[in-house]
Amino acid sequence: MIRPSCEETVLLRHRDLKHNYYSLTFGPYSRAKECRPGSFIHVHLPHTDVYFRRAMSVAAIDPKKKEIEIIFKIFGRGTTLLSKFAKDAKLDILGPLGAPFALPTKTERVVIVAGGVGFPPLMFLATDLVQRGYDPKKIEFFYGGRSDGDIVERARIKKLGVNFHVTTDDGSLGEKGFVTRSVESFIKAHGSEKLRLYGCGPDAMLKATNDLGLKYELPGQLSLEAPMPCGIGVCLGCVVKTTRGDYVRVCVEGPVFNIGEVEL
Amino acid sequence: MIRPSCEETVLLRHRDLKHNYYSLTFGPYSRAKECRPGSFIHVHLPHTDVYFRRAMSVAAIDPKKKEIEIIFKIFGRGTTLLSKFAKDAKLDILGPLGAPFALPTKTERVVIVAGGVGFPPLMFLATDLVQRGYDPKKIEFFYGGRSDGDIVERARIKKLGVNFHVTTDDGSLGEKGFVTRSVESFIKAHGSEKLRLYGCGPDAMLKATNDLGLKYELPGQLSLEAPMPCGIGVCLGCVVKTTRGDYVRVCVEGPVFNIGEVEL
Amino acid sequence: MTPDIRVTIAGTEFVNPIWTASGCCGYGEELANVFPLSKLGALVTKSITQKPRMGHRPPRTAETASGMLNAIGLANVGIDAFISDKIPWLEQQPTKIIVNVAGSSIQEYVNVSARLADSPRVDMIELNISCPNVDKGGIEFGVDPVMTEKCVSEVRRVFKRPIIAKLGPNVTDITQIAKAAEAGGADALAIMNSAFGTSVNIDTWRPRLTNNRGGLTGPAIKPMALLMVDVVYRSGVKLPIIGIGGIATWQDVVEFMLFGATAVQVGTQLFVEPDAPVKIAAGLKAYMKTKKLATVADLVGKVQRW
Amino acid sequence: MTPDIRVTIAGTEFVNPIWTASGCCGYGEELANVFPLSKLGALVTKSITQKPRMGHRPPRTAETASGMLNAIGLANVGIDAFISDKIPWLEQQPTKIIVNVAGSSIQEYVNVSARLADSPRVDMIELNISCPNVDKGGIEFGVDPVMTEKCVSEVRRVFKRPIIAKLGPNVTDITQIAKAAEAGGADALAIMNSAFGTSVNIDTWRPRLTNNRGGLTGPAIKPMALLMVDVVYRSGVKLPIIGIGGIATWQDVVEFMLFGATAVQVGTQLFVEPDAPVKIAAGLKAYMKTKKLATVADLVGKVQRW
Ligand SMILES: Cc1cc2nc3c(=O)[nH]c(=O)nc-3n(C[C@H](O)[C@H](O)[C@H](O)COP(=O)(O)OP(=O)(O)OC[C@H]3O[C@@H](n4cnc5c(N)ncnc54)[C@H](O)[C@@H]3O)c2cc1C
Ligand SMILES: Cc1cc2nc3c(=O)[nH]c(=O)nc-3n(C[C@H](O)[C@H](O)[C@H](O)COP(=O)(O)OP(=O)(O)OC[C@H]3O[C@@H](n4cnc5c(N)ncnc54)[C@H](O)[C@@H]3O)c2cc1C
Ligand SMILES: Cc1cc2nc3c(=O)[nH]c(=O)nc-3n(C[C@H](O)[C@H](O)[C@H](O)COP(=O)(O)O)c2cc1C
Ligand SMILES: Cc1cc2nc3c(=O)[nH]c(=O)nc-3n(C[C@H](O)[C@H](O)[C@H](O)COP(=O)(O)O)c2cc1C
Ligand code: FES
Ligand code: FES
Repeated sequence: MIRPSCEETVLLRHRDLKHNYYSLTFGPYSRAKECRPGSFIHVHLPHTDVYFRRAMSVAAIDPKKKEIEIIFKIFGRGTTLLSKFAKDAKLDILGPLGAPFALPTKTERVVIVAGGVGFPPLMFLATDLVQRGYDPKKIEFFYGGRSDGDIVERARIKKLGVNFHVTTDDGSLGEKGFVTRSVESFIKAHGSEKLRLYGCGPDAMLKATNDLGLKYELPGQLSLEAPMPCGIGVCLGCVVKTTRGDYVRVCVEGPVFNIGEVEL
Repeated sequence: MIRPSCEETVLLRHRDLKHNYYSLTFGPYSRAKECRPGSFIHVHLPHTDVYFRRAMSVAAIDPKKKEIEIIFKIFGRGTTLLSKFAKDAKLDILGPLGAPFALPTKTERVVIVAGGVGFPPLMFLATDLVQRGYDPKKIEFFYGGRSDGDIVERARIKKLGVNFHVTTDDGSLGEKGFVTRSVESFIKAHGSEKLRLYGCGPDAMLKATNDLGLKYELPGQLSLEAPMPCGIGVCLGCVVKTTRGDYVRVCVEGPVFNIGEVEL
Repeated sequence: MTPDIRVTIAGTEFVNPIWTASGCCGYGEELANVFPLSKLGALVTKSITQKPRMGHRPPRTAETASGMLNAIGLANVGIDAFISDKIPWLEQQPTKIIVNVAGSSIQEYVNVSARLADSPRVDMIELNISCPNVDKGGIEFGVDPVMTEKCVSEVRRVFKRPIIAKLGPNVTDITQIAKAAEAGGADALAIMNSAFGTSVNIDTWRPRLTNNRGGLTGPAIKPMALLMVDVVYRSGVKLPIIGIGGIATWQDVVEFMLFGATAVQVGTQLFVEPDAPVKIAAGLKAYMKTKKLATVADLVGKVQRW
Repeated sequence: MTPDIRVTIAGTEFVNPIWTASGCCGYGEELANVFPLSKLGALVTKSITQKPRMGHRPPRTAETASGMLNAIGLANVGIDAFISDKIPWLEQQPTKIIVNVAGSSIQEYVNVSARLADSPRVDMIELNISCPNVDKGGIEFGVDPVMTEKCVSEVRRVFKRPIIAKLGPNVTDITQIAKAAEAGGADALAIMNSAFGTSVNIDTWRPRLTNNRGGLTGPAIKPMALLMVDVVYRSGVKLPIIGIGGIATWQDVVEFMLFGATAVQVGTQLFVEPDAPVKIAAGLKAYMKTKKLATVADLVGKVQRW
């Protein structure tokens, strides 16, 4: 069982990825190496008029330097204020939180479906798999966004040596169209055997990915978002309905759920 | 009649004066040259969890560069957060506010009594008088604080050429004792004729200064503080009782009041 | 096409639904130095009582999380000085003038209102039957349906132009009070006045207000005010509602209107942002353009309940 | 000499006056992973009802200025599963255990409480007669003195250890309810439950909660909660008061105690700062040292009214 804790860390690097995307790296963070792909942290915004913490998937860790990175897009007030913290700011982080992704077996081919701001935990997953010795050529990294500005950190993905497929809704980068259409083409071309899906992104994309999984009977997991007052399971505010009909907490039972497990 | 306005200005200089004192200079501020000694501004703390503006006396202006300076000591949350804004931060300023000091006649000798954080408007007053051609040798600048850390910007006062008298409660700088004791010694030595008192500082010091004024029948003025929700006269929150028995607004009828005018 | 943000309440047309709240804009003079009052739907004066009132001893206000406590104590110049000193200036102003009336007896409400009836530029009066700051004061009316109806109907007899009844949140069931005000002949409801609260200085152990308690206002109370508006709007009461409580942005105004407010009043936010009404009106217009709404009335009560 | 922050309520001694509030700490397991529960005066569980309840459809929460709205809908495992799955773990915990009980009929309160009477490690029960989220639920009790007294006295018959009655702010006069709870045989009062509020998404025009309204909690409501405690403390009601509402810091706790609370509960702040109770207890001790107070009881009710 994970024992989350609050810890003050320092904002070491603040990178403007343009088009309202930012990367922040914090450290030293004593729990860095306990963060797994799919884990998230709950970031406090000190002195601001935003009361709740904000949940952020871990995008990368450096276990030696005890650093963690998050990547986010400005959406509302919370992310706006988060983007304004400057280098050396001290922020309190609650973590590590959530149930991470289950790893594939070595014989499986991994199909990653990242939509827009759902990219960070999947970059972490791909990085982690490659570092664990998983053959990058058996990882298909599909990354879709509205337009080219929504496709960030391309060089980092390419460097992993994975098969990288970019789509944009407006065709400004990569293939034009929804990412899940490309994924389906791939499944059709490749055959559905020994494929494992991982997805994170906007609701519609999650639903389409879930549907693909069900249609082609693929195992896999999706990482969900929900408004999260506490992040540790005590408020029951973040629940999602399972296909069994009960509610489960996205922050504890999730954010990672199996395909077919929850209603989308 | 003054027409206050809200204006976004940039924090141009942020100086740590040590011992929890700070100097912030804002500009360009279109209303800078309308600020008089005793005027104050109402500073908004954007994005913070402090809801109200904070009133700050104008400590100096540069009418050509359209800059204004404030000097404050960290007291509570408002001033703590204000001290944290970094150079280039944008802050909204409401001003100019309040009724400024009345100027002395050329034949009067000016006795300035500054206590701790009451110093800023009086530095402005002394600077302004000297700039207007008032003989610096006819200005007695008494500046008292708890200890030497409370006596800031000494070089600036000295540079004005005024007669500068420092007192500290603990004797760590200048004469030991309350500033008003030194002032009384001066009055006794000099005689009370043609003296005009100006005071700003903590309540006890204001009261003692007021008492001196009454005792020696000196004309003069005091600048008061009060919790100030609006600063423009609409909330009636900042009132002080006059010796006539009614309430007046510190933000509009004040912050500068004549000696003997208000109950202290 | 520029969106039409005019609203009509009790036959009176307002240039926009953004008014200032009583006690937060004095008698208008100071605000007129900050922005032209023609930008305002209406100005609602500080509560006027029969006699002048000095108000409570300071401290009268205290800051709280996203809000404030106040116990000004209905400080005001009294109806005589109001009519002689304030009305002539107010009559010149290019906005609707609403005078807020308070009292500690029904007779006082009637007397003050009768005097205001003689000033035709007083477009409406707003009865403060819910002031939390006066011990032997308005508060008894505002929590008692019988007294509420009586107060409104007696004032009705002496003041023929529109009457707004201003209700407070500190009751078990606000719809009862709203219905009583309607039965008494009110033309509109202002919802809501301050909530109650207190705070103590932990160094001195003294309450932060000499009145020991005060009215809680500002963004902190907005969710409560929205609910009060929602509940009254759906209660069968037919009167137009003026929403008040914690409004700081145009987004807040949209929320109030969706829940059923025809107009709103901005209070505490004026202290932080004296020109808030101007910014809010502009934001509201821009929102209407985005949402392709021709008139602001298209928002009123349009919340889609689950 | 280290200050003594133990408190005694209804004959039960607590290591400190800092408890967690119902619905904000689950059944304790998650919090026990964050800090040792021995640091806590008491843990108050989520409301338990007779049958398991799934709770409302999400979204169930919305952020507001210095606070939040929630309509969880009393989601809980029900008394059977609570006794079989949760009690065994709770019995091992090094803190006092208070089980919060809710129901939609007096019989339900009685049934749930009777079951809890069999678990001696349930030190106290807290009757949630003021939940704002259940349509046909507790709320009727909490605003009606007669029902309040009846509910408490019927539970009294089946549960012999201390009973806390938890009151809400949404009434005209909370002292009536407090007196009714006292008459019914309550041993202590918890003041207060959430206020009411709502909010709407201005893009979708949907209320932010599927329940359309919810309970307003967090620092925003602290001034209201302090006043409720103050009013009841001075009303002649003899019962000890547990203060709740917007507590985030040790300073807040001092405020509540000065107004008459013997202990407090931390709710919403746990979401922001799960170890808040630990920090608060440390801050309280440091404050008592500065103020040279030997025992925390020296603070209770010591506000110096003007
Ligand atoms: C497990 C998890 C991981 C996340 N990882 C990332 C990430 O890596 N990068 C990123 O950009 N964003 C991430 N998010 C979303 C992020 O937490 C922000 O809350 C969300 O983008 C809303 O932005 P905001 O705070 O600026 O919006 P605001 O308008 O300030 O606030 C939105 C409010 O609604 C709630 N809310 C509404 N929608 C969501 C949502 N989808 N998720 C969370 N809260 C919501 C929030 O709790 C908050 O109270 C994640 C969310 C979760 C739950
Ligand atoms: C006309 C005027 C001029 C001022 N000029 C200066 C100046 O030049 N330098 C300086 O350091 N300070 C000045 N102050 C005081 C300053 O405005 C701060 O509010 C005060 O120091 C409280 O600090 P804080 O905001 O950190 O305290 P917080 O604890 O954050 O807040 C204190 C709260 O109490 C109120 N309050 C309590 N005491 C005072 C007080 N004495 N003055 C104002 N509000 C108070 C505030 O409105 C606020 O709501 C001035 C005040 C006034 C009214
Ligand atoms: C300082 C202050 C003084 C007030 N005085 C009055 C008053 O005299 N009469 C009245 O009806 N309401 C008065 N109110 C209540 C406001 O009109 C308004 O109903 C309340 O503040 C809620 O709105 P807000 O949150 O926008 O401030 C006062 C409020 C404040 C903050
Ligand atoms: C998410 C949430 C769930 C709650 N559930 C319950 C509950 O089940 N029973 C109850 O008596 N109070 C419940 N409450 C109310 C709290 O116990 C507390 O009275 C209220 O939140 C005020 O305190 P706070 O401002 O510290 O949160 C809940 C509050 C929140 C925020
Ligand atoms: S966020 Fe509180 S239970 Fe998940
Ligand atoms: S601060 Fe509002 S009247 Fe002076």
